Amino acid sequence: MRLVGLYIFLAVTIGLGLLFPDNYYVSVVGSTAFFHIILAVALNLFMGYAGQISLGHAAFFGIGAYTSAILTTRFNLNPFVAMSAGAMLTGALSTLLARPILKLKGHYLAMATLGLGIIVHIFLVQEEWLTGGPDGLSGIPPIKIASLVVDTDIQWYFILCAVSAMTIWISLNLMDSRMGRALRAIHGSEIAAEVLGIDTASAKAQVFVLSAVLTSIAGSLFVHQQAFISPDSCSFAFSVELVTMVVLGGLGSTFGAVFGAAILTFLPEFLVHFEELEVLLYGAILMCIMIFLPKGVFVSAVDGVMHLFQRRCVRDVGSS
Amino acid sequence: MSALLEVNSVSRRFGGVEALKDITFSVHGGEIFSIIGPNGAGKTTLFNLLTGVFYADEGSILFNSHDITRKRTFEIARLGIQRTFQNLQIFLNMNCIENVKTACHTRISSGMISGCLRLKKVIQEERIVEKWAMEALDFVGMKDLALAPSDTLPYGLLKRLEIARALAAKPSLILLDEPAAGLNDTETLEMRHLIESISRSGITVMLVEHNMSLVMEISHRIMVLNYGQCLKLGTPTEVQKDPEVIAAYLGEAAG
Amino acid sequence: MKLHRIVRGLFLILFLGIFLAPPWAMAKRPIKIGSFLALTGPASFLGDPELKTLKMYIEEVNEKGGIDGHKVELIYYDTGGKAKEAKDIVKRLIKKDRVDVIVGGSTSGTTLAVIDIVQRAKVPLISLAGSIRIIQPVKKWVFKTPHTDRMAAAKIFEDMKKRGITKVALITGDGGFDKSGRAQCLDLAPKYGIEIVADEKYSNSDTDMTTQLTKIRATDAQAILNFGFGKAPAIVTKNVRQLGIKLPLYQSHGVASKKFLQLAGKAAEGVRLPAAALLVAEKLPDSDPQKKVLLAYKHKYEAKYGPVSTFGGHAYDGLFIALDAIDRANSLDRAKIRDEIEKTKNFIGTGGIFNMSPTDHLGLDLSAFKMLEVKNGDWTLVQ
Amino acid sequence: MLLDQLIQFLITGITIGAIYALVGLGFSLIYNASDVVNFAQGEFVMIGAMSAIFIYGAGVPYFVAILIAIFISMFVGVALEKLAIEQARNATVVTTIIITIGASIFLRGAALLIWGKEIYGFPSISGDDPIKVGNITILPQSLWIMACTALFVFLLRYFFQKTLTGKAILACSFNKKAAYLMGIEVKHMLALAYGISGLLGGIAGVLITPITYMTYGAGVMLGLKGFCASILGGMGNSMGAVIGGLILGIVESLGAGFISSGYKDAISFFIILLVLFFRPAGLFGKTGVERV
Repeated sequence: MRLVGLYIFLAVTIGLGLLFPDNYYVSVVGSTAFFHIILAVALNLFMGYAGQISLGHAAFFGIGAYTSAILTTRFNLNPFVAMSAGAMLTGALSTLLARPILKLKGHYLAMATLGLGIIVHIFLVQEEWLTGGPDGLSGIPPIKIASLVVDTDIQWYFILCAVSAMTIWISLNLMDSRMGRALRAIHGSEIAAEVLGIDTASAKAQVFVLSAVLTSIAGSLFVHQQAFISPDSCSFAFSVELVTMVVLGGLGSTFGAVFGAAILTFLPEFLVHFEELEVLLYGAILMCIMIFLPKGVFVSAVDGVMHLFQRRCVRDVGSS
Repeated sequence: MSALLEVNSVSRRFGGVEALKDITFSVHGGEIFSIIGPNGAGKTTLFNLLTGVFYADEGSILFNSHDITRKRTFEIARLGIQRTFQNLQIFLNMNCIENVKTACHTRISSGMISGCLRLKKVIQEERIVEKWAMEALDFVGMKDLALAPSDTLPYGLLKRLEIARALAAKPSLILLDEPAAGLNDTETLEMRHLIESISRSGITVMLVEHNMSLVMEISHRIMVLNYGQCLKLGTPTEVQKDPEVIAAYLGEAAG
Repeated sequence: MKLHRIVRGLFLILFLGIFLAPPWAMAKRPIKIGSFLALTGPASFLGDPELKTLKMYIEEVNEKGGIDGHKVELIYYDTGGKAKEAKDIVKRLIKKDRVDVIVGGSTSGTTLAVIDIVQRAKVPLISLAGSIRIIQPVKKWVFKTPHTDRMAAAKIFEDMKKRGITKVALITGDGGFDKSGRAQCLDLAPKYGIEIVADEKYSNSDTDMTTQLTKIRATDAQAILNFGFGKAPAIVTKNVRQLGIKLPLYQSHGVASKKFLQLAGKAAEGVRLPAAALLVAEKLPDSDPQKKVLLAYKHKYEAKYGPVSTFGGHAYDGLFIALDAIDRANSLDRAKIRDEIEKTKNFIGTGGIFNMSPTDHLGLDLSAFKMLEVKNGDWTLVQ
Repeated sequence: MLLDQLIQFLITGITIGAIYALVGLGFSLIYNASDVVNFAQGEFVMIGAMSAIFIYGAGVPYFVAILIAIFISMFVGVALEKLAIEQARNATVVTTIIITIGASIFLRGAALLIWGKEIYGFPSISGDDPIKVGNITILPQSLWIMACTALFVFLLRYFFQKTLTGKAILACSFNKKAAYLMGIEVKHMLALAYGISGLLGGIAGVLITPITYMTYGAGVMLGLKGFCASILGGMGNSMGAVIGGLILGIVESLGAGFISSGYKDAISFFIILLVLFFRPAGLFGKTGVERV
């Protein structure tokens, strides 16, 4: 019951992959959607569960991506070793920064994470000897699983599908566990969480690191799938896009993040037909969704279904 | 009777205002100890000092012979002090039972990684937490509302939910900040029974409350605060008879 | 209330869904030219004339009956100048739209990002971007039409050498074009006996560069070289005059459009830059083989859209190199088209006379570049 | 020589800083009135500038064009409040952030449709001939920018401290319900705050375009810098935003001048981070105490 959403997710995505392996919207856009799902679910751990905000997650994505890119092209390291190195580097950096940054709240936290993201981005642009500058790095080798070289779109589709499912599984697990509740408690009321014996500073730091490391792993995968990385894949705009996904789907809900990521991946694909109107429509749709469904598309839908039933139930007991 | 909580000459200032001035008292295990006083007398500030939300400028606080004067909030909670809030601090993003389960934080130990991977230990913990949480909800009479989202509950139920949450942490001392405020007569009566049954179950209760009849009827001892100073400390009868208290507080409130 | 909201939300989505249904309709087998251009974002001043040119000439070709009876169809998308978008778009062009040849990539970043894809999918790509890294080392399926940044640097240094300048202050932005140009300058300078005495940078969204130029003023530079595009070089040009710096100012081919003259105004007087002959078409001697082509393009474009830039010209070159190759190949087989593109000889374009070969996928030499100077608010040829 | 350089750097820094200050002031104003961080603030700047360019281009006299343009961006501000923010009154902070981000994308899209992708310039108020003092030069437009910023900071201060309407807006920021009960039309006050904020943006746009040119997408970076300025000074503190903007501009200029021009933005963000680590509510912000 707890994982029923995950099963539906797997059934739908695997079904699509098997039925339309060569369809552009499935194999190419679908793969991008999986990346966004991984990233949005990871960010939702930090934003939706713990109620914090990060406008700098693209930085962790970039660190993972560039570490993998550099280690595999320059030092011929195994992609999985490089990926772990990227994850460790991100882990170390986020651990170091977690305490001072997470002391900040609200807009100040947004500012600090935004600053962090931009500093990393500037570094990637300026240090051409290491990162290739604005044109980025290319020729990154594909990953190999056993003796299978993963380099077609549909192979990636299934791999990313598996990783997304894993991320969703992790997120759902965490929700119903000691630390997951602690995080959501911080979201609800930080002071009450402390009073219940939750070391909120440590819990926030832990989830920040967890979210950052998952983001970094997604970055590493991205670099192998794309065989290319440049700084605009990890820009401030991308950080904002990730936040938008999480909020659009429904803050705090794992499947909200999944829906938000899917919507924002497919929306531009359709808006492309409007040419010059694209930007305008994108902004308008974003605004409309948030105005009319402020809790997010997925959460509002679920709420709507549950609402009548719940209210009746409360009324009955409340008056007894 | 040994003292569970000892407060020695505690003072706290906010800017130029002395919110608490040289307060000394002790609370014995098992009693219901009430603090009364007009608005702004420093009652909630005292609770905040006891739970480490603020620190005392001077003086010391001992709980179960641990010095908690400079301990952080969550460390104090782990030693066994729980509280409720004057402005409810329910986790509105969770349903009732999740609110209560959260309070079992200190009674279990799994970390974030094991939670993510849902190791065997977590599954076992979840089973027992579920049981504890239901017990606590049952205790406040909200068993049937376990799965109700907390943001749909009426005020009175939220007050009880907050108490259930505090109880689920298995405290030895519980601080209730105006539990009857905003409740109607029936609800106040229910609250009174609830407080008494908490006390009966062996938990020491400290109570800040404006409802005088409730305070006078259930308290073992009462401390009267006025402008941050202790005006009187004694049994309800002693307090009621004290002329200074009557002048400063009861005169207008009980009249 | 809640339900009401959701119903409203659903209507919104339905409403959009109806309008968003992609136009599936398709005619019988036309030649499909795919393109991915920076139509929005900071590089949109490149993509904009490129798209206009492509549309205009494809229309003309179709009016004349197409190529061997095939109509030509243009399928294009906006990259916003972003590499990730470009990759997805090129995959879409290849997988979904099944184009025969791709003309595009306004910026080097977007082109470099898609090279792997076109190489693997075996689709000919004619890029409209500057970086030398696109064609060096040679990639089987990748060609380009604009002069390289290395050629621009060489042309500038050649001119400096003629004027006896040996100490140069470099100032560049943080875009791909700027960075790549800067690298070529630093690499080439010693070969021309030129010393780079300052290497200042700015961000392309900056509003003011006087700080960097103040630093440059304090060096013993004899000339300033600004490699960049967009509004930044115009700001640099203005700031140079504002600070009263009398040194010769060189710009790159990144500003080769009328727009630069408008923006920088009086400050642009005396600025030199290497550019394709298009900007000075009228001033070329009649004997110049390019003159006819240039004037034709210029008149056609200006009649419809206003002042030409060399950027649109690159698209013209790319489009006709591709169409000529298809014509010669007499087939829509991508491999044959590629072979014919590589065999392009004596193609007179707006950028110069192209002679491609298996080792040279650009086919232009330094002579294709003219050194221009701004005089009285217009381009003039430096002899 | 070094002193000349330093002064030149400072002039540049103060000019840029004054612009950041104007944008930051807009952030601060809206935050004060409605607790919303308006990420479309940069687009107000862009719209003001673009309108001025086109109205002037259509043959309308210079100052009239500027006035109309400022009025247009003010109108856009009010429209944003009425059509978007007011409709989503119960939205959480993050949701309103996304709404304003959506609004900024929408406005950019609209500008793209109306004005295209070109880069535009606009004539200065009083010519482009720099004023020279020894080795130091300054554009008349820079002086105009500084003067106008100072003027509007002063006017705003007066407005909030001395006029009833100004005080009413402030009252809304402290406690909406109480303000409403006192008979203040909260809705109108919010719209007014957005309007003033749009006006400030429009002024900033008109003032900087002669120096920096304008494109439909230029609002993003300006908005970001304005946000930095208001955070640095302490969100909601108007003077803080102004000082924050000036500090930001000067840090950028000195960073580019003395440390590294490539890393100048990184340097200013680093400074902001450093400030926040020691003062979690900005330089002049109050750390709120939560009542429980």
